[in-house]
Amino acid sequence: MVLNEEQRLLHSTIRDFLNQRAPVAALRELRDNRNPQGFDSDLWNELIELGVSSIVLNEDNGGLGFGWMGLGAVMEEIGRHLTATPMLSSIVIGAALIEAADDHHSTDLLPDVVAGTRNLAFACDEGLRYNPGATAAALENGLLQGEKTFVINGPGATDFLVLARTAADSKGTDGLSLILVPRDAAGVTVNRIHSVDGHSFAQIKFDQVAVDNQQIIGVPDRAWDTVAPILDRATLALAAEMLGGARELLERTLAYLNDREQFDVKIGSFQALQHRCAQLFCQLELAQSVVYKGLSAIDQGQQDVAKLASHAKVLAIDCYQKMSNEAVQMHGGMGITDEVDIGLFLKRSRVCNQMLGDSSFHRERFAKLCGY
Amino acid sequence: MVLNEEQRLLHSTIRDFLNQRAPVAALRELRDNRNPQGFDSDLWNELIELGVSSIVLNEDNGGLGFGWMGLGAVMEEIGRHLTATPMLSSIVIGAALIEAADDHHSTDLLPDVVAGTRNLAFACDEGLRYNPGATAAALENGLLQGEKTFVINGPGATDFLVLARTAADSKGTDGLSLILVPRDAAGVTVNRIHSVDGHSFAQIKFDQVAVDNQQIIGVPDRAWDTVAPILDRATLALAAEMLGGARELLERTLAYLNDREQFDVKIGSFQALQHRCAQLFCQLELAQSVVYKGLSAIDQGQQDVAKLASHAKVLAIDCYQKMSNEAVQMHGGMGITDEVDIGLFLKRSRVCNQMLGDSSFHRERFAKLCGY
Amino acid sequence: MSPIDEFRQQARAWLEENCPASQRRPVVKDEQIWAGRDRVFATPDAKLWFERMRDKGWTAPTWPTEYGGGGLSSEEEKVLEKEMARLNCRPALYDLGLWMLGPALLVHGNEAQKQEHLSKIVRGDIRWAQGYSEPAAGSDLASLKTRAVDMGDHFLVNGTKIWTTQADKADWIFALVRTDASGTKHQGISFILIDMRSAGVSTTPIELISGESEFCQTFFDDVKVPRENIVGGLDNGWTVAKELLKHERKLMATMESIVQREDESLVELAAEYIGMDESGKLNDSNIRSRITDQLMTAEALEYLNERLFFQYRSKQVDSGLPLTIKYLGTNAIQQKDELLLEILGNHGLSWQEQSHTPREHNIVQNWAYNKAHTIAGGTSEIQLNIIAKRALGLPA
Amino acid sequence: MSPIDEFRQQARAWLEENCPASQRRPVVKDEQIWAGRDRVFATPDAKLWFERMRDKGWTAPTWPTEYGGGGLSSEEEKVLEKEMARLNCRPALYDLGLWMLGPALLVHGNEAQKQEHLSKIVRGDIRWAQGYSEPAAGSDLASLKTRAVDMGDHFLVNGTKIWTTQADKADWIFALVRTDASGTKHQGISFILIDMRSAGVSTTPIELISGESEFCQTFFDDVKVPRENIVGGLDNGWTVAKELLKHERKLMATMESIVQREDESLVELAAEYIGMDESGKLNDSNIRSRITDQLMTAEALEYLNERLFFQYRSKQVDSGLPLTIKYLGTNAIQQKDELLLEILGNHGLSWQEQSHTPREHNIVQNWAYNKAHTIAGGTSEIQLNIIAKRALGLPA
Repeated sequence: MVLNEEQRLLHSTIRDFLNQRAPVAALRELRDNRNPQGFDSDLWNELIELGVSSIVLNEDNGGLGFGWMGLGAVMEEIGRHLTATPMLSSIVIGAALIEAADDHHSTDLLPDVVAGTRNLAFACDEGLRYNPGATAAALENGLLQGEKTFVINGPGATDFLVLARTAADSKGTDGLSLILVPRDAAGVTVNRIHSVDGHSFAQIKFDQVAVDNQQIIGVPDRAWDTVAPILDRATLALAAEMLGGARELLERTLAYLNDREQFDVKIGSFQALQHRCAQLFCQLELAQSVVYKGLSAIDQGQQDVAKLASHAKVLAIDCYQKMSNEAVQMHGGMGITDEVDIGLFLKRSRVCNQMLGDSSFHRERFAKLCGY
Repeated sequence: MVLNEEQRLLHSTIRDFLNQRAPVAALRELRDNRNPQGFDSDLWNELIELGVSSIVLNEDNGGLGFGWMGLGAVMEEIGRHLTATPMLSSIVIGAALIEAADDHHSTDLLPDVVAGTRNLAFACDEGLRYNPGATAAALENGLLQGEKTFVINGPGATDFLVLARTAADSKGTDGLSLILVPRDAAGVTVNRIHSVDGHSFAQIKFDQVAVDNQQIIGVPDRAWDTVAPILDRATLALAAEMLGGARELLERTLAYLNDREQFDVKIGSFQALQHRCAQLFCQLELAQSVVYKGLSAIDQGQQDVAKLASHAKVLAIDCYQKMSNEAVQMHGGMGITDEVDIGLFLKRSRVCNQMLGDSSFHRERFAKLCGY
Repeated sequence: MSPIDEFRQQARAWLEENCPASQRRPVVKDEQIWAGRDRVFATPDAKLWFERMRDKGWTAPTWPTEYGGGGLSSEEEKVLEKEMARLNCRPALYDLGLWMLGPALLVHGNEAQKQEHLSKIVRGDIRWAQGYSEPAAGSDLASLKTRAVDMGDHFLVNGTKIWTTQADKADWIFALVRTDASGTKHQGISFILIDMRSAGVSTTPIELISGESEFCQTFFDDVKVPRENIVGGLDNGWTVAKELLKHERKLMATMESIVQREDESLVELAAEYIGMDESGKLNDSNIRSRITDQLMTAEALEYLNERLFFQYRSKQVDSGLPLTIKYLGTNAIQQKDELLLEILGNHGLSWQEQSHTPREHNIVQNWAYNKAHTIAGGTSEIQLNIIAKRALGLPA
Repeated sequence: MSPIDEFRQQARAWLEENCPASQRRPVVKDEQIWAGRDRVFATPDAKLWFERMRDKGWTAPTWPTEYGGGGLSSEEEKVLEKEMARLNCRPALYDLGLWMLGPALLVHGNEAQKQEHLSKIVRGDIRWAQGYSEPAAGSDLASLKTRAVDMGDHFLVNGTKIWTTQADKADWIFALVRTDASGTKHQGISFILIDMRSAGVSTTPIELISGESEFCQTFFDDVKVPRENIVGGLDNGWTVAKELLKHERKLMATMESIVQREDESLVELAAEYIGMDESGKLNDSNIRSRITDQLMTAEALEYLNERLFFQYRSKQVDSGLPLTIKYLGTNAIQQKDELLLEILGNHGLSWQEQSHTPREHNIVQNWAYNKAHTIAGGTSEIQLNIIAKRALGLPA
């Protein structure tokens, strides 16, 4: 549950790189220019050169052995800098799904994905909120029909990994398959969603898209067995990103409190603010401990991290939400201006809340896993 | 929603009387002597002389016209002084039930109840928590069988008003009747419960108790129509008592903060404590406003105060619970000694939480009444 | 019939007759009727409604009739408000002059100032902005540095004010300026009225996190202001400012009613976006429970306001009670905003996007905009300080 | 096999062989093995278990063997703790000397003091009390007024200490006393060891809201204390006291493990007292949701402790992290207590009553007793002050 020497080096490398190359201003530029693919390809390629896309792959596939604790450190920095990248969708979820299929796809696709020449997006959500069990998109007679929304990295993806129902009369997460659909396949329409945080999602229509068996990744009808553990890992990675954002906010707020003067003293000397900051710090470290516990559990080969993933997501949501509200409040008038970065974190936190399941979803799942 | 001239006079009369005659020390004495009936009859008779037992009766029955806002003021003082009396059980619930029956019982019993020579307890709860719809006690073939628990004022009552099932095959709150059972009737066993707050409750067994039709109060099988609105009123009265306790705690805590010195200043000058006190004050006034709204609604003849009663109880629970925890904390070491009164309020608050329905019960009821 | 009941009847009849149907629906931002030289009306009905209310003096119901006000008692005003709420009538005029400057002028202005400014406010001819905060003087307002130097017949003003609400659209601004720097911070401040058309006044909009630019930074560069524009006496501005803060409660109540009018019903929204089970319970027990929290707070706040009204009417005001309103009210709004956003799920993440409805976009924008509520007009922290000292008597 | 794995195997084998079955169940209060001249054992098994652990030095696993300790490394100690937890072994000895005084003596005591006191602590022969707080010196400990006047070969102690844990049962007390009143508050304090049998020492129990009397007020009336009983040098007591506070984390962890051992499972209790529906959900959605809050906090705290252990082991301690433990841990306990009480419904209101079970009574009593946790040993407010300054670098 602590970073080792190599992981610390990775952490500081990524931090220095992003500080230099992609401070929060980079997100502003992306937002204001309405960058069509939703991320800066040059930046992404440079990050790939630093190795981020192979961190958690098996060594056979060129994995770097930094493990999930190492990945967590990278995600933390992405959260601190609000960096828009295909990391979560194309690597943490996409590459992992391809790798898990352990068949010709691994050999054919994985190198391209890791190199960034192919860019994957996992198309799962269909309604207002994350709920894979309610998947209605279906493959029948070789034709894929359905609509996916809130697809992370959708606008920038070259291929979609579509979760769709393939077993007739199946329910919930049974009878699903994972289907690889190229963006330019006939019948695919991608609408970009500019979200409140300056990042990009997509709404995607699959209208009678022809699919052959080669496009099914992994075991047909049994996709959930593979997908579920990977989404748990991705949820932990996302939680690490969120806490990176929260930590950045705490540090920026402390700096502001140590700088701003009112009533002839630093406002950081006011006890009420001190206690609130101290409580935020406690909350952050508590949530961080769950994230580390979850990441370590993956590294130690524990298969069942479902409960830890839900636990981490709920605490990360609470922490980032509270921290961002408090950061705005303690920055006073400046906090509500677009000029200052605080509001961008505020917005990012609410977007992260919805990704891969909101608080209600994960609280419910945690309770169920604990048996009450 | 403010007290009128007469109500203010009543309020200060009761306050002066209790300050003088029954400070919190009176409860300690009751507790330490394990007073068998659970209240001080002399004190109760003196309160009756001041008129508390007739405040909310109809004028025909000797009512004093102070209304429910007036009653609220009395309950507030009872809460401030932690006074143990049969007020809630025998008057606010008991006398009201008798009066509502509007038959020979009103003429026969009401004067005795108001004079304090008869003392009523409403026997409702059967399980771990308030849930009248689950009443199992039943009257069949003229015999009452069942067990009641947590009966407020049970040890001191001369008669019980027992909620029991009289319609065969009825469910929930349908098919219930209210039965007057003298304490000394054959088959009645009363076990006293010394509760954590120094007050007294009873567990009562009714074993084949012979009951004739004359003992049924109000319309047979339809008791709930009468009982429900009276319990709503009683719930508001209880909430007024609870906020009296919370207000007393706030005042005592402020006095302590203005007195105690540490680090060479009054601890009340610490901003973190100031903000917490200010938040408690806001919470108290918010809850108080709901209680006043409910009491005024009764005074204005609005029949349906169910939603306001549940609303008031939930906020009173939250407020008293939080206030008592904070009062202990801000009194530091002294707060956890029995020598100081704070702990008695702390315990009283938890007992009040359970009386007439806990937070979960009333939150659920509020939601149902609001249609979600 | 009692006089107040008679008034109720008359007011009701008048409103029913005079308030156009289109003005009886919750107002959207673009249709608010703001005062100003260049005021514009979204619809002919809006103009009609404004003019009828103005001519009756009911844009400022309690102000004296000699200045164009309605001359109502505060009890009558309350009745009028209730009747307007009953019909869902939109406010007939929006202006900081109406809400803040006017009441202060009535107390501290001299006759000439009242004559000059009050009726223009009632008639909505002038739109006022407020110039209080400065970049380095927020909660600590008294540390303000904008100077007005006495030049005999006029003052020369230099400095900058921040958070001046739509100063780019305002005709005049009331401001606090330093006229004497020799004493303590609270001394030597004057309350001054400045025509925004004066040479040397300029404004820059501030972009907010909601994407709007409702506020400006206003700059004063050697601005000449006539001596008679000082209100309440030279170096006595802090007294006037405090008077004005008293009316903040009223302003907040008005703002709340504005918010309420634009209000989303949590329950309806949740029923629509989350759905209910066969027993009529919302499908998400977590959100259901938080809706209970929110409704209980919001409804309790209404009762608190009502209680306060009865206290005012019976002249038995608990001095601490009014102090709680802003703190509680602004928190409640934000609590609700968070819940609304969450109920929308991924539809609560829109940013001017076709894939989402205007209603959804409105919820998101309000969520971001309303973060200002606990900061503007006295932060929550300042409110708690004040409650601790004034209502609870804790030591400074 | 690595040395640590070897140790694990040996420890496990030894514990399995030597820990009687009766000592492998959660310990109830009356069966705790407290040190002392007059120590009593609830059962012969308890005596056996204590003596075996004592003889191995494992009552103080990391203390040097020359003072009777176990001589383990901190890594081995952690392994031992885990192995004991695995078998549910009860702690073999309870004593403030073991948890607090001993570690401070190891750093600040002179050789004579170590020789005199440490092995008696390990062997459980002496029960220690702590004399820090005074009626007017709580959070502001340094304002303490109990005086020790230098009489050459001895000091004469006068004053009173409050919250001395079971001082009526203690053999010795370590106390902070003022030996010089001329400097600032933190100067002129000495750390002194006092035999409770000395003439002039008396104790009065303090009744708590839980009905227990675990604490005393201790009075010193012209008590003679030999000069050699000053630890860490005259007027240097504050340094020693600070050293001692460092071990508070360990104490808290121990106390937590005590609490955990007596622990009620929220889920089991709720299932029993509230019941579940056909789908396996608790019938009360409000309590169900709060159980989630509590479990998430409590389990996260375990992970935080574990993370801290790894940080210590890899010598990469985030300096702020240990500061959070007391604040978070004590809050979590109280949050759970409230929930347990509420789950019991009206059975959570018992007061030594036959109509309720001992388990129910225990929950109620713990609820009341544990209110002390956020006050004793540094209030939550002090903890937050410390975090703000030391971990976050906010100005004093």
